Amino acid sequence: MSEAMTSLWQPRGAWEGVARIGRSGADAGPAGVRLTLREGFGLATLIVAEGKEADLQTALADRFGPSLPEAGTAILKGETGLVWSAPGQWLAVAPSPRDLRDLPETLRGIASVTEQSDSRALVRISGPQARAMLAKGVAIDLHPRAFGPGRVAVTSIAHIGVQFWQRDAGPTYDLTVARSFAGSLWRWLEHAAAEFGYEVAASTKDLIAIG
Amino acid sequence: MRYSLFSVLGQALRGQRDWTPQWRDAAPQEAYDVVIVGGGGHGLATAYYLAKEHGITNVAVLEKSHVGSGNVGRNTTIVRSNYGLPGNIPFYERSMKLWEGLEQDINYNAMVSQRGVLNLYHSDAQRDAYARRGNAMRLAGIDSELLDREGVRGLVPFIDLDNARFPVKGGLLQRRGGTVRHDAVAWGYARAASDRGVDIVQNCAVTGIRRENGRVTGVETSRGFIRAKKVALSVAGSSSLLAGMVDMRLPIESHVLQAFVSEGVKPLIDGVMTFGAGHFYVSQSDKGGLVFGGDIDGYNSYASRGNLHTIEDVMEGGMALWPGLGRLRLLRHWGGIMDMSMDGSPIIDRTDIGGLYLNAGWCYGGFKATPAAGFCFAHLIARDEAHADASAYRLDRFATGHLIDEKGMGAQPNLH
Amino acid sequence: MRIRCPHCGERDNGEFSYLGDAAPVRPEGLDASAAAMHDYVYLRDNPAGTIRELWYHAAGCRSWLVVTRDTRTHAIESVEPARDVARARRSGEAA
Amino acid sequence: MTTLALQRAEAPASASFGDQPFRTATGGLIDRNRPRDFTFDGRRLTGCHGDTLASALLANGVRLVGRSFKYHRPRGILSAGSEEPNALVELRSGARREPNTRATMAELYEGLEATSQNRWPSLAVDVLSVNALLSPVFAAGFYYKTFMWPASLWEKLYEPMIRRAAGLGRAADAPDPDTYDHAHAHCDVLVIGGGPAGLSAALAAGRSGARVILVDEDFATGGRLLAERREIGGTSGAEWAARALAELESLPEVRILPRTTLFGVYDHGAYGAVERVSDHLAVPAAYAPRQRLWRIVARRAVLAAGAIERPHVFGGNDRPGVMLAGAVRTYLNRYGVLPGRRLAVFTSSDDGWRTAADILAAGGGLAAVIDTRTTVPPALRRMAEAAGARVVTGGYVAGTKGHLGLSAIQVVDGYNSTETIPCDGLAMANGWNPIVHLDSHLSRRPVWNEAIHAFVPGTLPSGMQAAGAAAGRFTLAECLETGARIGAEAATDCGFTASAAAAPQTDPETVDHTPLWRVPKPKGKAFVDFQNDVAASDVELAHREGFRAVELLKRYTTLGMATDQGKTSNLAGLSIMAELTGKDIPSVGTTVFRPPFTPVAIGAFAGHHRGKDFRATRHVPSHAWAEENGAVFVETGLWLRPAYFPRAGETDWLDTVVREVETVRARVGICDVSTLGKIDIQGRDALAFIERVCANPFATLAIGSARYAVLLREDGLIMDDGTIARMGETHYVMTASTANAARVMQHLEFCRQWLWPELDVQLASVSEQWAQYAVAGPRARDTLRRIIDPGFDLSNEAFPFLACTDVTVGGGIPARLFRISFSGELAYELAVPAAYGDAAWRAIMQAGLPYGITAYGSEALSVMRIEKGHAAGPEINGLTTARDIGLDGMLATNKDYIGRLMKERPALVDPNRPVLVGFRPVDPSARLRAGAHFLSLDAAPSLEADEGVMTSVAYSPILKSWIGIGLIRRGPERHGERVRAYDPVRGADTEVEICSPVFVDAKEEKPRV
Repeated sequence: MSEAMTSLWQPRGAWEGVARIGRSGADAGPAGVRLTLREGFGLATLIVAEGKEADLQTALADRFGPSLPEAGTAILKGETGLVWSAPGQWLAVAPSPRDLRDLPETLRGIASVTEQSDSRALVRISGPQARAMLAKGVAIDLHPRAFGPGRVAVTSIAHIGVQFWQRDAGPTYDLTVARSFAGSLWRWLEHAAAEFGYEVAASTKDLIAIG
Repeated sequence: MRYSLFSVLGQALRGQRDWTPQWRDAAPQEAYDVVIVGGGGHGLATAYYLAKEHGITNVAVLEKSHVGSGNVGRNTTIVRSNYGLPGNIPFYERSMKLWEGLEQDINYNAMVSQRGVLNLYHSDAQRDAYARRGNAMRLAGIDSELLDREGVRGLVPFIDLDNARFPVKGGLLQRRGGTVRHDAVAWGYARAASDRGVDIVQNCAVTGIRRENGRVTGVETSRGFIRAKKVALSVAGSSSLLAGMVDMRLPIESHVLQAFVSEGVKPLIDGVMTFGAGHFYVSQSDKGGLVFGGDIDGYNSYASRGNLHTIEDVMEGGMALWPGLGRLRLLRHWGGIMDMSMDGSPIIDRTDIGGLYLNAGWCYGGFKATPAAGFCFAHLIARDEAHADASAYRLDRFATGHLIDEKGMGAQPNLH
Repeated sequence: MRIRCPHCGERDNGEFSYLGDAAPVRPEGLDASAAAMHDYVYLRDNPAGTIRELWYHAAGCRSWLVVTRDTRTHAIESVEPARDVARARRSGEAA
Repeated sequence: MTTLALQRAEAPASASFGDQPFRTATGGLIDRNRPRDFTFDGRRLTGCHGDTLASALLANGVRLVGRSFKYHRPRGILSAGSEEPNALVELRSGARREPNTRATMAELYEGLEATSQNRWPSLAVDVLSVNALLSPVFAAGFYYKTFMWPASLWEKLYEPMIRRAAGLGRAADAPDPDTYDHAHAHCDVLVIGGGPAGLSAALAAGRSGARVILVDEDFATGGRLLAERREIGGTSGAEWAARALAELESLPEVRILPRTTLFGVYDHGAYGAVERVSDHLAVPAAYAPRQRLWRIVARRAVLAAGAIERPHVFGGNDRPGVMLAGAVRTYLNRYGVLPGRRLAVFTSSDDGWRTAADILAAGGGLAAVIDTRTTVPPALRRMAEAAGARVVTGGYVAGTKGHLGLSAIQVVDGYNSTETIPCDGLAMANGWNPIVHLDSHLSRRPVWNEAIHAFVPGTLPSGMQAAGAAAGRFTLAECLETGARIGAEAATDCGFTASAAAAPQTDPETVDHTPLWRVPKPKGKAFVDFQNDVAASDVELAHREGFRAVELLKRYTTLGMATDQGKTSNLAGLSIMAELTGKDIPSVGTTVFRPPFTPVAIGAFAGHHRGKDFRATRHVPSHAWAEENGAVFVETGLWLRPAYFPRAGETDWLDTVVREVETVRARVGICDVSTLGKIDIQGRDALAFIERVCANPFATLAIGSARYAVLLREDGLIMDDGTIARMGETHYVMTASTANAARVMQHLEFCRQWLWPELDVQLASVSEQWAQYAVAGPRARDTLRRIIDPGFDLSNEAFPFLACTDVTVGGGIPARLFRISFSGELAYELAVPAAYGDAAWRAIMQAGLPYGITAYGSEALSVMRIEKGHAAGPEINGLTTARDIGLDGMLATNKDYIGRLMKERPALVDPNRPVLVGFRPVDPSARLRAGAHFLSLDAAPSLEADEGVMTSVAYSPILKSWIGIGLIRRGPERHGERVRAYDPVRGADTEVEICSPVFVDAKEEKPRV
């Protein structure tokens, strides 16, 4: 293979051609919503085999902590963790797909592992109006009494399936959507955030900021 | 009194004093040749045609509430015969022909209004499916036209032809389709049947069906037992409940379908229009309200009301197709209970029980079918053989595989 | 309408898709009769009252659920994972 | 009643403020320092901030506001709230025109434009007011008896005439320029209504820490406290409301939504509300929505929506100037407006006397008080008489006089003698009806309360309780008490510690009333339903003709069917029917009120979902390249797929498609097939599972091989087809068609979870993870050799037809390679991680350059599959069996699978069923079209002669003619026979020859080389 061919093989971000970096919407005062575009993360679906839940828990303990997250919850350390998705099913999250490459082998016979790193677009939502903005789209209760850090929901926004989890009490949410829907979900995000004013940032900057 | 401009003018001078009840509010007699259960459009039409076509007048129509209190008064008033399958085509065209002469026949202005029914298509595949249907209609001698974009633009210039999520590419038009003032159909048939001697018994709920030796002998009602040689069930929405009284299970589920009406406004749209890429169809009543609907809510229900999810779905369809609707206001929404059958088509048939006849499974096609359903059901009851136009509506077709599935969705009622 | 998914919590009914009565049991195996299959596929009690029915949490955890609901009032009595109900039924059959 | 506290009248204010002749000099809750200019029918007028359009019109002496629906009678302002039936206007203009807008609800803003409706040429001179003269003819239901002859004139003459005359305002004739928002809210206690009961309830619940939402349809919170001169705890009612509001605003878990109408109650504690975010502005602020639809989920709700006053039914009760007494007080006290110079009061209630006192307090002239009751406390009589008013007890108003507005009333006294009393306004006080609408949205019926002569909430939807006037508790003290109590109970039910504070002291009041349902001998038409012009005589006619059940009455006369849903008319209609039938009111029935409570803009329901945002658009991984290269796209479900890729010089879509097909058949092409559903099936029982869901056998499928798969529905018809590839011992990948991907996944989950829960199977959709490209054509292998990382043997021997494997591309990027062919050529499908989809596409285009590669779209794909006779969507349409499309040979015979039994039903195996074959036009230049029906050459067109249908057609570049596939009776037996492809809707009738559906490479050699 020629050098020219190799240089062609660059990944294309799910938000590329969809989101525009910068400040938009109502411009009085600070932005109410901050949207940080995430790229390059790793995702894998883990589905436990019949009767192997305890084995799975043991196998994953070193990496993700001693217990599997219960329904509707996530266990996250920084950018790594397990996010509940369905009964017997979790999403393993990592900074890079490489971090999850060993899982199929590690979990052979215990769980089916399906690489999903490219299947979703992920946006981090924060800012003083993050909760109000999200409440425009999701029909579940986001009040701190009902949904706090570590909570996960698989639901839909604007007829589009999403999965999101709350990272901190800020609140900060990580919202994922199937890659082919990224453009339409973004249209909704812009619509919902416009009255609050919003700032779109690229992920690298944000990761550095978070340190 | 015969209805005419002259009688109305005459009564105008007399303070409208001489009008009498449009139908007799009969008390039930002990026995009838035929008892029809259900005083909706179909039941009343059946009684009328039994009397008119077959001379059978010792007939009672039993209605648990009042005349026309079911789906005949809750629908979106559309009539059309634009079906695609041979089992349906002759039947709905029979109905359309009966609509066309109905008012003169029963001397009642039901406002049969043939302002056209337009089904929009949004892709080549949908166009071909409509061509298939339109051609089938033409084979049966029914009017149908396949319009391109410009044809559609000429008819409904206000819709979003160009910037919509699913751009409109054309439409299938049946000019003879249209709307009918729904309540008036029930009242008109009630009056005409009553005039021919049929007893219309209101506030009479059927609570049981008596059988002896595999034959019906009559019905138990809230007003006592009524003997009958033949019992005809015409209670769409509740068919399973009545059938359950004789231990029959039907290929039917009851589902709620919502309908909507906007505030009255000056004329916006002349005929009926159906969105092909969402759940939305619309017409405008003579009073000015837009009458519209969409998909069923999708779950079994006997509660005549639906939920917000479906309401939003329908309004979204409306706005997607017709963005000028935004500021027009929804006035009312309500629900009706549909007999959703397993292939989306109705049943007009005898049952295994002698003298018990079934007219059921209309899904949301029941209103347009009213005259033909009455006509064909009366034929079946009177002669004990199916009318040719309704011969496909057999109860055993699910066992034999002679399905009439216009949408191709299979044995799942909420998908039809 | 709000349905309380045993896994996801209470959600709007728009997140779910409906199949129908959970009572009919599929006749399994090569010995099953066409008549039994006909009844399974086509005949329904369609009660005005309590029904156990199958819903799919399509926009959520993709679980099939058995919802016990009153068709006259829409009041929901219980929501169970269909898989649990099916397993219980299968073990009942085995016993 | 002697304790009526309203004699604490302020010094009579002299009328007139600025250029608003009917504005009192002082008083009211309007801001006199903020004048608001507006126009009505082009006339420039001025009101104040805090006015409604109605109060501003009245302040300017405008009484005539609209024309009625049927008789075009002049109409004014009846009420001061959302129940208004008469004062409907077109608000704004152009694309923002809003017909039928209630002037009583429209908040005045600078530059407001209002236009009267349903009149021509002008409001004062309306030609169709001739209808009023014909009213003896136009009785209820007259149209059911006429316009029948001749039948043909209905659509041509009668109906267009009726349609033009009917309707009310004109809808905007351009797309709505504003946006609408949606939001979800959740709370412990939802309080509906911001009057004394609602505020008390919200306070009691909110103080406990419960999450409370208070919705109020008014722009100013306080309900009737703003409209009455009342005292609570020594301060004015309005002041008390302001303090309550301030406290509520200070509570962190309380959300107050003014300008928000709770329009509907839905199952399980779900509520719909619409917030008029920007309707009080000429144009919404930048980025602000016009309205916001709230979907509220509440554990408990307090219904504190208040009550609606009942008009009297008497002759000419619709004349502009005749008003509800409560509305008169609202205009006097809240807006500082005198609804007339000399006002009369017609009362069956103590409220009438309160009104008289308020008129005097505001400096208005009191012409008369007519009480239908016989005894009136002397003090009140003295008060009225001292002001120069005529007082009649035991009498009634029989009729009214005036041209375009009230000039006098005709009063019948207790001795049946009639007198005419000049006045320019009349206040009607006939008792109140609790707002039971919301209770009935869940099919509950209200119950009759004889003590207050009104329906009150019956069994409420679970979790809802009524308080205050909505519960029939009309006194202010009761409103405060029940509100606080029920608010506290609701919070307690939600687990909070709440108690109702002691209700503050209010000034004394009485609410006695004895309603008069209609006057005995009206002079002129006595209206029951103002907006729909239903008079008492129409109710009589309905009774005469047998329309006695309440629903029949409603439908026959249209009573209660106007935009106000009969808020002021339903009970009057019922009561008259009760009188006529000799029954009591509850036996006649109750009308079921449907949602919404007041009409809601369709745009608000749709929210974001309009135009391009109606539904999501899914983009394929190669979308960016396709756009850059001028692809023409086609909608396939939610997907936007490239249909074809025109090049310079190609003028017709067919040129392009032919070029794409020819290139694939001769060289190589690439097509994005990522829209297919892709499902990873894993687990110990994966094979057993596949065997049960697929109709063809898979037991022999080796690792590294793929096979066509057909899925049936349980009813035996085809659900979908695709391929299953075995990637490992217990790992399979299934594809589903684009259209059915979601449905197949749901079906598989159904099988896994419900039918066979004992199987160890894991299903994961990988549709989005993999970008999948078909690389097809004789040079496909050469092209892919430059893509797959070195070391992989692509030779036919090493990787034969129907092989599959994991590979890497681009230097280690994991990929999947399948040797499957939809085109009939040597073909592969390469799946790469979606992020590399764009790169892979570009790399393949570059790798194929030496071979003359083309991108091809769904059109060329379709041409090639038709040339190969492959069934797709038009054939697998839910109506066909495997046998119908020629697949019966591949079905398994020795396993149980979904659909096995039902596909054998007699009609489905009838040899006469239409079966898939090919068709070629006898004239090679003739065009074929899908949707044509087949007829024998000698048959006359008829349904009976119909033999089948053409399902798919294409122009075949190889055969240089149009070809088609379709279903025709006994097709396979009839190769060589000619039939007509009859297509009258497109004016075509083409002779075609039946042939094999496989038009190219019948021996299937090309994909195997």
